[in-house]
Amino acid sequence: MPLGIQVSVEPIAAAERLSALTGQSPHDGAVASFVGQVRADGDLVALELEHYPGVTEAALGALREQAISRWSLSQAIIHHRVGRMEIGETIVLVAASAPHRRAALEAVSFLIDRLKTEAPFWKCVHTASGRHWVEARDSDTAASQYWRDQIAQEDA
Amino acid sequence: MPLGIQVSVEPIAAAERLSALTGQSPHDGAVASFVGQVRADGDLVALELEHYPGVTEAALGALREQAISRWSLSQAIIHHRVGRMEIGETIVLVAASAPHRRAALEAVSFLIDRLKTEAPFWKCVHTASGRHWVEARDSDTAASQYWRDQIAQEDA
Amino acid sequence: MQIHIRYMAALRDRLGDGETAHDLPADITDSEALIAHLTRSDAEAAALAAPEIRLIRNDRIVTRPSALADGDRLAFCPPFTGG
Amino acid sequence: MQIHIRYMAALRDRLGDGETAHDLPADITDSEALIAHLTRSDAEAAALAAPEIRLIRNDRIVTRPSALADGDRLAFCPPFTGG
Repeated sequence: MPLGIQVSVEPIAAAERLSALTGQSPHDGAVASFVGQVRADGDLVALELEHYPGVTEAALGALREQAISRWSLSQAIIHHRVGRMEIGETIVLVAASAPHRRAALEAVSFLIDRLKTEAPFWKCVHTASGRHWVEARDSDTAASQYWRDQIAQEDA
Repeated sequence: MPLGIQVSVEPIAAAERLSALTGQSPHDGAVASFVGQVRADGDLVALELEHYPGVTEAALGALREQAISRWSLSQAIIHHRVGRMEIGETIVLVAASAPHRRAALEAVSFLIDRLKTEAPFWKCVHTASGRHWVEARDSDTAASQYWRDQIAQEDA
Repeated sequence: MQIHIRYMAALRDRLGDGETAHDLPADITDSEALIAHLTRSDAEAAALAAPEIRLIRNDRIVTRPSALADGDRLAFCPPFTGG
Repeated sequence: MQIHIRYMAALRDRLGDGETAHDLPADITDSEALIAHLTRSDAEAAALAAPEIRLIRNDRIVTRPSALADGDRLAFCPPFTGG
Protein backbone atom coordinates (compact mmCIF):
# COMPACT_ATOMS: atom_id res chain seq x y z
CA MET A 1 0.00 0.00 0.00
CA PRO A 2 1.19 3.56 -0.59
CA LEU A 3 2.68 5.31 2.46
CA GLY A 4 0.04 6.62 4.89
CA ILE A 5 -2.77 4.73 3.17
CA GLN A 6 -4.70 1.85 4.63
CA VAL A 7 -7.76 -0.01 3.32
CA SER A 8 -8.95 -2.75 5.64
CA VAL A 9 -11.81 -5.09 6.40
CA GLU A 10 -10.85 -4.81 10.08
CA PRO A 11 -12.23 -1.95 12.20
CA ILE A 12 -10.30 1.33 12.17
CA ALA A 13 -8.54 2.17 15.45
CA ALA A 14 -9.04 5.91 15.00
CA ALA A 15 -7.88 7.01 18.46
CA GLU A 16 -4.71 4.97 18.18
CA ARG A 17 -3.93 6.30 14.69
CA LEU A 18 -4.48 9.88 15.85
CA SER A 19 -2.29 9.40 18.92
CA ALA A 20 0.49 8.35 16.59
CA LEU A 21 0.22 11.71 14.76
CA THR A 22 0.19 14.05 17.77
CA GLY A 23 3.37 15.21 19.44
CA GLN A 24 5.43 13.52 16.74
CA SER A 25 7.04 16.34 14.83
CA PRO A 26 8.44 19.30 16.81
CA HIS A 27 7.50 21.69 13.99
CA ASP A 28 3.82 20.67 13.91
CA GLY A 29 1.50 23.02 15.74
CA ALA A 30 -1.67 21.47 14.34
CA VAL A 31 -3.29 18.08 13.83
CA ALA A 32 -6.74 17.97 12.22
CA SER A 33 -8.86 14.89 11.68
CA PHE A 34 -12.12 13.65 10.28
CA VAL A 35 -13.96 10.44 11.09
CA GLY A 36 -16.85 9.29 8.89
CA GLN A 37 -19.11 6.74 10.52
CA VAL A 38 -22.21 4.73 9.63
CA ARG A 39 -25.26 6.87 10.29
CA ALA A 40 -28.72 5.55 11.15
CA ASP A 41 -30.70 6.59 8.09
CA GLY A 42 -34.20 5.38 7.29
CA ASP A 43 -34.32 1.60 7.46
CA LEU A 44 -30.55 1.08 7.23
CA VAL A 45 -29.38 -1.97 9.16
CA ALA A 46 -25.79 -2.09 7.90
CA LEU A 47 -23.57 -0.54 5.26
CA GLU A 48 -21.39 -2.55 2.91
CA LEU A 49 -18.42 -0.97 1.20
CA GLU A 50 -17.17 -2.44 -2.05
CA HIS A 51 -13.93 -1.22 -3.60
CA TYR A 52 -11.51 -1.95 -6.41
CA PRO A 53 -8.41 -3.34 -4.68
CA GLY A 54 -5.17 -1.77 -5.83
CA VAL A 55 -6.82 1.09 -7.68
CA THR A 56 -8.37 2.38 -4.46
CA GLU A 57 -5.05 2.52 -2.64
CA ALA A 58 -3.37 4.22 -5.60
CA ALA A 59 -6.16 6.83 -5.82
CA LEU A 60 -5.96 7.55 -2.08
CA GLY A 61 -2.17 7.71 -2.29
CA ALA A 62 -2.37 10.25 -5.12
CA LEU A 63 -4.80 12.45 -3.16
CA ARG A 64 -2.53 12.25 -0.11
CA GLU A 65 0.48 13.34 -2.19
CA GLN A 66 -1.49 16.27 -3.62
CA ALA A 67 -2.49 17.39 -0.12
CA ILE A 68 1.03 17.05 1.28
CA SER A 69 2.45 19.11 -1.53
CA ARG A 70 -0.24 21.80 -1.60
CA TRP A 71 -0.40 22.39 2.16
CA SER A 72 3.19 21.41 3.07
CA LEU A 73 1.90 18.80 5.49
CA SER A 74 4.28 16.98 7.80
CA GLN A 75 2.08 13.91 8.02
CA ALA A 76 -1.14 12.70 6.41
CA ILE A 77 -3.04 9.46 6.73
CA ILE A 78 -6.15 7.96 5.16
CA HIS A 79 -7.62 4.76 6.54
CA HIS A 80 -10.77 3.50 4.80
CA ARG A 81 -12.69 0.44 5.82
CA VAL A 82 -14.38 -1.97 3.38
CA GLY A 83 -16.89 -4.78 3.85
CA ARG A 84 -19.87 -4.76 6.19
CA MET A 85 -20.28 -2.17 8.97
CA GLU A 86 -22.95 -1.55 11.58
CA ILE A 87 -24.37 1.81 12.68
CA GLY A 88 -21.76 3.90 14.53
CA GLU A 89 -18.75 2.05 13.12
CA THR A 90 -15.99 4.11 11.52
CA ILE A 91 -15.95 4.07 7.70
CA VAL A 92 -13.02 6.38 7.17
CA LEU A 93 -10.37 8.30 9.08
CA VAL A 94 -8.48 11.21 7.54
CA ALA A 95 -5.85 13.16 9.46
CA ALA A 96 -3.14 15.69 8.69
CA SER A 97 -0.52 17.58 10.64
CA ALA A 98 1.22 20.82 9.72
CA PRO A 99 3.02 23.75 11.33
CA HIS A 100 -0.15 25.89 11.32
CA ARG A 101 -3.85 25.14 11.74
CA ARG A 102 -5.24 26.41 8.44
CA ALA A 103 -3.12 23.96 6.43
CA ALA A 104 -4.14 20.97 8.56
CA LEU A 105 -7.84 21.88 8.55
CA GLU A 106 -8.03 22.59 4.82
CA ALA A 107 -6.09 19.46 3.92
CA VAL A 108 -8.51 17.29 5.88
CA SER A 109 -11.50 18.92 4.13
CA PHE A 110 -9.81 18.42 0.77
CA LEU A 111 -9.00 14.76 1.43
CA ILE A 112 -12.48 13.75 2.59
CA ASP A 113 -14.22 15.76 -0.16
CA ARG A 114 -12.01 14.38 -2.92
CA LEU A 115 -11.87 10.77 -1.80
CA LYS A 116 -15.67 10.55 -1.89
CA THR A 117 -15.68 11.01 -5.66
CA GLU A 118 -12.15 10.03 -6.74
CA ALA A 119 -11.50 6.65 -5.12
CA PRO A 120 -13.37 3.56 -6.35
CA PHE A 121 -15.57 2.79 -3.34
CA TRP A 122 -19.25 1.95 -3.54
CA LYS A 123 -21.71 1.97 -0.65
CA CYS A 124 -24.50 -0.58 -0.46
CA VAL A 125 -27.25 -0.14 2.15
CA HIS A 126 -28.64 -3.28 3.77
CA THR A 127 -32.15 -3.07 5.18
CA ALA A 128 -34.45 -5.65 6.74
CA SER A 129 -36.08 -6.16 3.33
CA GLY A 130 -33.10 -6.14 0.96
CA ARG A 131 -30.26 -3.95 -0.21
CA HIS A 132 -29.69 -0.99 -2.54
CA TRP A 133 -26.70 0.94 -3.84
CA VAL A 134 -26.15 4.49 -2.62
CA GLU A 135 -26.49 7.08 -5.39
CA ALA A 136 -23.82 9.74 -5.80
CA ARG A 137 -24.92 13.05 -4.25
CA ASP A 138 -24.75 16.29 -6.20
CA SER A 139 -23.40 18.05 -3.11
CA ASP A 140 -20.48 15.59 -2.96
CA THR A 141 -19.71 16.11 -6.63
CA ALA A 142 -19.81 19.89 -6.11
CA ALA A 143 -17.51 19.75 -3.07
CA SER A 144 -15.00 17.63 -4.95
CA GLN A 145 -15.19 19.89 -7.99
CA TYR A 146 -14.52 22.92 -5.77
CA TRP A 147 -11.09 21.56 -4.83
CA ARG A 148 -10.39 20.50 -8.41
CA ASP A 149 -11.01 24.07 -9.53
CA GLN A 150 -8.93 25.50 -6.68
CA ILE A 151 -5.96 23.37 -7.67
CA ALA A 152 -6.40 24.07 -11.38
CA GLN A 153 -6.35 27.82 -10.60
CA GLU A 154 -3.16 27.54 -8.59
CA ASP A 155 -1.42 25.44 -11.19
CA ALA A 156 -2.42 27.90 -13.93
CA MET B 1 -17.53 24.23 34.20
CA PRO B 2 -20.01 24.62 31.35
CA LEU B 3 -21.00 21.37 29.62
CA GLY B 4 -18.40 20.11 27.16
CA ILE B 5 -15.76 22.57 28.37
CA GLN B 6 -12.58 21.70 30.21
CA VAL B 7 -9.64 23.87 31.23
CA SER B 8 -6.92 21.95 33.02
CA VAL B 9 -3.33 22.09 34.19
CA GLU B 10 -3.16 18.33 33.57
CA PRO B 11 -2.27 17.02 30.08
CA ILE B 12 -5.14 16.58 27.60
CA ALA B 13 -5.97 12.96 26.78
CA ALA B 14 -6.98 13.79 23.21
CA ALA B 15 -7.32 10.23 21.93
CA GLU B 16 -9.50 9.25 24.86
CA ARG B 17 -11.74 12.30 24.49
CA LEU B 18 -12.14 11.65 20.76
CA SER B 19 -12.96 7.99 21.31
CA ALA B 20 -15.78 9.11 23.57
CA LEU B 21 -17.26 11.14 20.68
CA THR B 22 -17.14 8.50 17.94
CA GLY B 23 -19.85 5.90 17.54
CA GLN B 24 -21.91 7.59 20.25
CA SER B 25 -24.92 8.99 18.45
CA PRO B 26 -26.58 6.85 15.76
CA HIS B 27 -27.46 9.96 13.75
CA ASP B 28 -23.88 11.25 13.57
CA GLY B 29 -22.07 10.52 10.33
CA ALA B 30 -19.15 12.82 11.05
CA VAL B 31 -16.70 13.65 13.82
CA ALA B 32 -14.10 16.36 13.14
CA SER B 33 -11.33 17.41 15.47
CA PHE B 34 -8.44 19.78 15.87
CA VAL B 35 -5.43 19.47 18.16
CA GLY B 36 -3.15 22.45 18.74
CA GLN B 37 0.25 21.56 20.14
CA VAL B 38 3.42 23.35 21.23
CA ARG B 39 5.58 23.94 18.18
CA ALA B 40 9.38 24.27 18.19
CA ASP B 41 9.82 27.89 17.15
CA GLY B 42 13.11 29.78 17.36
CA ASP B 43 14.59 29.42 20.84
CA LEU B 44 11.36 28.28 22.51
CA VAL B 45 11.97 25.88 25.38
CA ALA B 46 8.45 25.79 26.81
CA LEU B 47 5.14 27.58 26.52
CA GLU B 48 3.19 28.87 29.52
CA LEU B 49 -0.52 29.53 29.25
CA GLU B 50 -2.12 32.04 31.59
CA HIS B 51 -5.88 32.44 31.73
CA TYR B 52 -8.65 34.17 33.66
CA PRO B 53 -10.38 31.38 35.60
CA GLY B 54 -14.13 31.40 35.33
CA VAL B 55 -14.26 33.90 32.50
CA THR B 56 -12.35 31.51 30.23
CA GLU B 57 -14.77 28.66 30.80
CA ALA B 58 -17.76 30.94 30.25
CA ALA B 59 -16.27 32.29 27.00
CA LEU B 60 -15.55 28.78 25.70
CA GLY B 61 -19.02 27.65 26.75
CA ALA B 62 -20.60 30.52 24.84
CA LEU B 63 -18.62 29.69 21.67
CA ARG B 64 -19.63 26.04 22.02
CA GLU B 65 -23.32 26.99 22.30
CA GLN B 66 -23.03 29.21 19.21
CA ALA B 67 -21.46 26.36 17.23
CA ILE B 68 -24.03 23.79 18.38
CA SER B 69 -26.88 26.07 17.40
CA ARG B 70 -25.44 27.26 14.07
CA TRP B 71 -24.35 23.82 12.79
CA SER B 72 -26.92 21.65 14.64
CA LEU B 73 -24.11 19.68 16.24
CA SER B 74 -24.86 16.57 18.25
CA GLN B 75 -21.77 16.93 20.39
CA ALA B 76 -18.99 19.49 20.83
CA ILE B 77 -16.07 19.64 23.23
CA ILE B 78 -13.28 22.11 23.94
CA HIS B 79 -10.44 21.14 26.25
CA HIS B 80 -7.75 23.78 26.77
CA ARG B 81 -4.67 23.29 28.85
CA VAL B 82 -3.07 26.01 31.02
CA GLY B 83 0.28 26.27 32.80
CA ARG B 84 3.61 25.14 31.44
CA MET B 85 3.92 22.86 28.40
CA GLU B 86 6.88 21.38 26.52
CA ILE B 87 7.30 21.07 22.75
CA GLY B 88 4.84 18.56 21.28
CA GLU B 89 2.38 18.71 24.16
CA THR B 90 -1.28 19.36 23.38
CA ILE B 91 -2.48 22.91 24.13
CA VAL B 92 -6.04 22.53 22.96
CA LEU B 93 -8.47 19.93 21.63
CA VAL B 94 -11.63 20.91 19.77
CA ALA B 95 -14.04 18.31 18.41
CA ALA B 96 -17.57 18.25 17.02
CA SER B 97 -19.95 15.63 15.70
CA ALA B 98 -22.91 16.09 13.38
CA PRO B 99 -25.04 14.15 10.91
CA HIS B 100 -22.98 15.42 7.94
CA ARG B 101 -19.33 16.27 7.42
CA ARG B 102 -19.53 19.94 6.41
CA ALA B 103 -21.19 20.89 9.71
CA ALA B 104 -18.58 19.07 11.80
CA LEU B 105 -15.62 20.44 9.81
CA GLU B 106 -16.86 24.04 9.76
CA ALA B 107 -17.76 23.98 13.45
CA VAL B 108 -14.25 22.87 14.37
CA SER B 109 -12.73 25.65 12.26
CA PHE B 110 -15.08 28.17 13.85
CA LEU B 111 -14.30 27.03 17.40
CA ILE B 112 -10.52 27.10 17.06
CA ASP B 113 -10.52 30.41 15.16
CA ARG B 114 -12.84 32.12 17.60
CA LEU B 115 -11.35 30.80 20.82
CA LYS B 116 -7.95 32.20 19.88
CA THR B 117 -9.25 35.77 20.12
CA GLU B 118 -12.36 35.47 22.32
CA ALA B 119 -11.26 33.51 25.38
CA PRO B 120 -8.91 35.12 27.91
CA PHE B 121 -5.76 33.03 27.43
CA TRP B 122 -2.27 34.45 27.11
CA LYS B 123 0.79 32.62 25.82
CA CYS B 124 4.21 33.25 27.31
CA VAL B 125 7.29 31.81 25.59
CA HIS B 126 10.10 30.57 27.80
CA THR B 127 13.58 30.50 26.26
CA ALA B 128 16.98 29.68 27.71
CA SER B 129 17.58 33.40 28.30
CA GLY B 130 14.19 34.56 29.61
CA ARG B 131 10.57 34.82 28.64
CA HIS B 132 8.30 36.97 26.48
CA TRP B 133 4.58 37.27 25.83
CA VAL B 134 3.24 36.17 22.45
CA GLU B 135 1.78 39.04 20.43
CA ALA B 136 -1.64 38.65 18.83
CA ARG B 137 -1.35 37.81 15.13
CA ASP B 138 -3.25 39.77 12.50
CA SER B 139 -4.10 36.52 10.72
CA ASP B 140 -5.78 35.20 13.88
CA THR B 141 -7.76 38.39 14.29
CA ALA B 142 -8.85 38.20 10.65
CA ALA B 143 -9.90 34.53 10.94
CA SER B 144 -11.95 35.28 14.02
CA GLN B 145 -13.52 38.33 12.40
CA TYR B 146 -14.48 36.22 9.37
CA TRP B 147 -16.76 34.05 11.52
CA ARG B 148 -18.11 37.08 13.38
CA ASP B 149 -19.15 38.58 10.05
CA GLN B 150 -20.63 35.29 8.84
CA ILE B 151 -22.81 35.01 11.92
CA ALA B 152 -23.80 38.69 11.80
CA GLN B 153 -24.90 38.19 8.17
CA GLU B 154 -27.02 35.17 9.06
CA ASP B 155 -28.63 36.87 12.01
CA ALA B 156 -29.41 39.96 9.92
CA MET C 1 -8.86 -7.65 -30.45
CA GLN C 2 -9.93 -9.17 -27.16
CA ILE C 3 -11.07 -7.09 -24.16
CA HIS C 4 -11.86 -8.39 -20.68
CA ILE C 5 -14.82 -6.61 -19.11
CA ARG C 6 -16.11 -6.31 -15.53
CA TYR C 7 -19.01 -4.38 -14.08
CA MET C 8 -18.75 -2.88 -10.61
CA ALA C 9 -21.35 -2.37 -7.86
CA ALA C 10 -24.81 -1.42 -9.16
CA LEU C 11 -23.74 -2.12 -12.76
CA ARG C 12 -22.88 -5.68 -11.79
CA ASP C 13 -26.43 -6.22 -10.53
CA ARG C 14 -27.77 -5.13 -13.94
CA LEU C 15 -25.14 -6.46 -16.35
CA GLY C 16 -23.58 -9.51 -14.73
CA ASP C 17 -20.86 -10.69 -12.42
CA GLY C 18 -17.29 -11.76 -13.15
CA GLU C 19 -14.85 -10.87 -15.91
CA THR C 20 -15.97 -11.78 -19.43
CA ALA C 21 -13.82 -11.82 -22.56
CA HIS C 22 -15.18 -10.04 -25.67
CA ASP C 23 -13.78 -10.47 -29.18
CA LEU C 24 -14.28 -7.12 -30.87
CA PRO C 25 -14.55 -6.14 -34.54
CA ALA C 26 -11.57 -4.14 -35.80
CA ASP C 27 -13.56 -0.88 -36.05
CA ILE C 28 -13.96 -0.68 -32.29
CA THR C 29 -10.99 1.28 -31.01
CA ASP C 30 -12.27 3.22 -28.01
CA SER C 31 -14.55 2.94 -25.00
CA GLU C 32 -17.52 4.72 -26.57
CA ALA C 33 -17.56 2.46 -29.63
CA LEU C 34 -17.32 -0.50 -27.25
CA ILE C 35 -20.37 0.69 -25.31
CA ALA C 36 -22.39 1.00 -28.56
CA HIS C 37 -21.26 -2.51 -29.51
CA LEU C 38 -22.29 -3.98 -26.13
CA THR C 39 -25.68 -2.28 -26.36
CA ARG C 40 -26.36 -4.09 -29.65
CA SER C 41 -26.42 -7.46 -27.84
CA ASP C 42 -27.83 -6.17 -24.53
CA ALA C 43 -30.14 -3.15 -24.41
CA GLU C 44 -29.31 -2.73 -20.71
CA ALA C 45 -25.73 -1.90 -21.68
CA ALA C 46 -26.95 1.48 -22.92
CA ALA C 47 -26.68 2.52 -19.26
CA LEU C 48 -22.88 2.49 -19.73
CA ALA C 49 -23.13 5.49 -22.04
CA ALA C 50 -24.22 7.78 -19.19
CA PRO C 51 -21.45 10.38 -18.71
CA GLU C 52 -21.16 9.67 -14.96
CA ILE C 53 -20.07 6.06 -15.63
CA ARG C 54 -16.32 5.84 -15.06
CA LEU C 55 -13.73 3.52 -16.47
CA ILE C 56 -10.83 1.62 -14.92
CA ARG C 57 -8.49 0.34 -17.62
CA ASN C 58 -5.74 -2.09 -16.65
CA ASP C 59 -6.03 -1.01 -13.01
CA ARG C 60 -5.88 2.72 -13.72
CA ILE C 61 -8.74 5.19 -13.64
CA VAL C 62 -8.94 6.70 -17.14
CA THR C 63 -11.05 9.44 -18.69
CA ARG C 64 -13.58 8.70 -21.43
CA PRO C 65 -13.33 8.30 -24.30
CA SER C 66 -10.38 6.00 -23.68
CA ALA C 67 -8.47 4.21 -26.44
CA LEU C 68 -8.50 0.41 -26.23
CA ALA C 69 -5.76 -2.12 -26.93
CA ASP C 70 -5.76 -5.89 -27.31
CA GLY C 71 -5.77 -7.65 -23.96
CA ASP C 72 -7.12 -4.66 -22.01
CA ARG C 73 -8.97 -5.31 -18.78
CA LEU C 74 -11.81 -2.82 -18.45
CA ALA C 75 -14.05 -2.19 -15.44
CA PHE C 76 -17.18 -0.07 -15.83
CA CYS C 77 -17.89 1.85 -12.63
CA PRO C 78 -20.94 3.69 -11.29
CA PRO C 79 -20.03 7.01 -9.65
CA PHE C 80 -17.83 6.45 -6.59
CA THR C 81 -19.58 6.79 -3.23
CA GLY C 82 -16.89 6.26 -0.61
CA GLY C 83 -16.06 8.17 2.52
CA MET D 1 -16.39 55.33 44.11
CA GLN D 2 -13.90 52.53 44.63
CA ILE D 3 -12.70 50.28 41.79
CA HIS D 4 -10.48 47.20 42.10
CA ILE D 5 -8.00 46.89 39.26
CA ARG D 6 -5.85 44.00 37.96
CA TYR D 7 -3.52 43.79 35.01
CA MET D 8 -3.21 40.56 33.05
CA ALA D 9 -0.24 38.92 31.30
CA ALA D 10 2.10 41.44 29.58
CA LEU D 11 0.28 44.37 31.22
CA ARG D 12 1.06 42.93 34.65
CA ASP D 13 4.77 42.96 33.83
CA ARG D 14 4.54 46.69 33.01
CA LEU D 15 1.93 47.94 35.49
CA GLY D 16 2.12 45.69 38.52
CA ASP D 17 0.83 42.48 40.03
CA GLY D 18 -2.18 41.84 42.23
CA GLU D 19 -5.51 43.63 42.66
CA THR D 20 -5.28 47.27 43.82
CA ALA D 21 -8.14 49.44 45.08
CA HIS D 22 -8.50 52.93 43.54
CA ASP D 23 -10.69 55.70 45.02
CA LEU D 24 -11.91 57.65 42.03
CA PRO D 25 -13.15 61.25 41.68
CA ALA D 26 -16.88 61.51 40.97
CA ASP D 27 -16.36 62.65 37.35
CA ILE D 28 -14.91 59.28 36.34
CA THR D 29 -17.81 57.16 35.21
CA ASP D 30 -16.44 54.95 32.47
CA SER D 31 -13.41 52.90 31.47
CA GLU D 32 -11.87 55.53 29.19
CA ALA D 33 -11.98 58.26 31.84
CA LEU D 34 -10.43 55.76 34.25
CA ILE D 35 -7.54 55.09 31.84
CA ALA D 36 -6.88 58.84 31.51
CA HIS D 37 -6.93 59.12 35.32
CA LEU D 38 -4.49 56.22 35.78
CA THR D 39 -2.15 57.74 33.18
CA ARG D 40 -1.91 60.93 35.25
CA SER D 41 -0.13 59.06 38.06
CA ASP D 42 1.68 56.51 35.85
CA ALA D 43 2.70 57.42 32.29
CA GLU D 44 2.97 53.72 31.49
CA ALA D 45 -0.78 53.40 31.98
CA ALA D 46 -1.27 55.20 28.66
CA ALA D 47 -0.75 51.75 27.13
CA LEU D 48 -4.24 50.85 28.40
CA ALA D 49 -5.79 53.31 25.94
CA ALA D 50 -4.75 51.17 22.95
CA PRO D 51 -7.94 49.92 21.30
CA GLU D 52 -6.79 46.28 21.38
CA ILE D 53 -6.70 46.28 25.20
CA ARG D 54 -9.76 44.42 26.47
CA LEU D 55 -11.69 44.69 29.69
CA ILE D 56 -13.12 42.11 32.06
CA ARG D 57 -15.57 43.73 34.47
CA ASN D 58 -16.87 41.69 37.38
CA ASP D 59 -15.87 38.45 35.64
CA ARG D 60 -17.51 39.31 32.32
CA ILE D 61 -15.83 40.40 29.13
CA VAL D 62 -17.24 43.83 28.28
CA THR D 63 -16.80 46.19 25.34
CA ARG D 64 -15.16 49.59 25.76
CA PRO D 65 -16.12 52.16 26.73
CA SER D 66 -17.73 50.41 29.68
CA ALA D 67 -19.66 52.19 32.43
CA LEU D 68 -18.23 51.75 35.93
CA ALA D 69 -19.99 51.31 39.27
CA ASP D 70 -18.80 51.42 42.85
CA GLY D 71 -17.13 48.18 43.89
CA ASP D 72 -16.38 47.02 40.31
CA ARG D 73 -13.52 44.60 39.78
CA LEU D 74 -11.78 45.45 36.53
CA ALA D 75 -9.09 43.46 34.70
CA PHE D 76 -7.19 45.07 31.85
CA CYS D 77 -6.25 42.45 29.25
CA PRO D 78 -3.78 42.39 26.37
CA PRO D 79 -5.24 40.74 23.24
CA PHE D 80 -6.04 37.09 23.91
CA THR D 81 -3.58 34.58 22.44
CA GLY D 82 -4.96 31.15 23.28
CA GLY D 83 -5.39 28.05 21.17
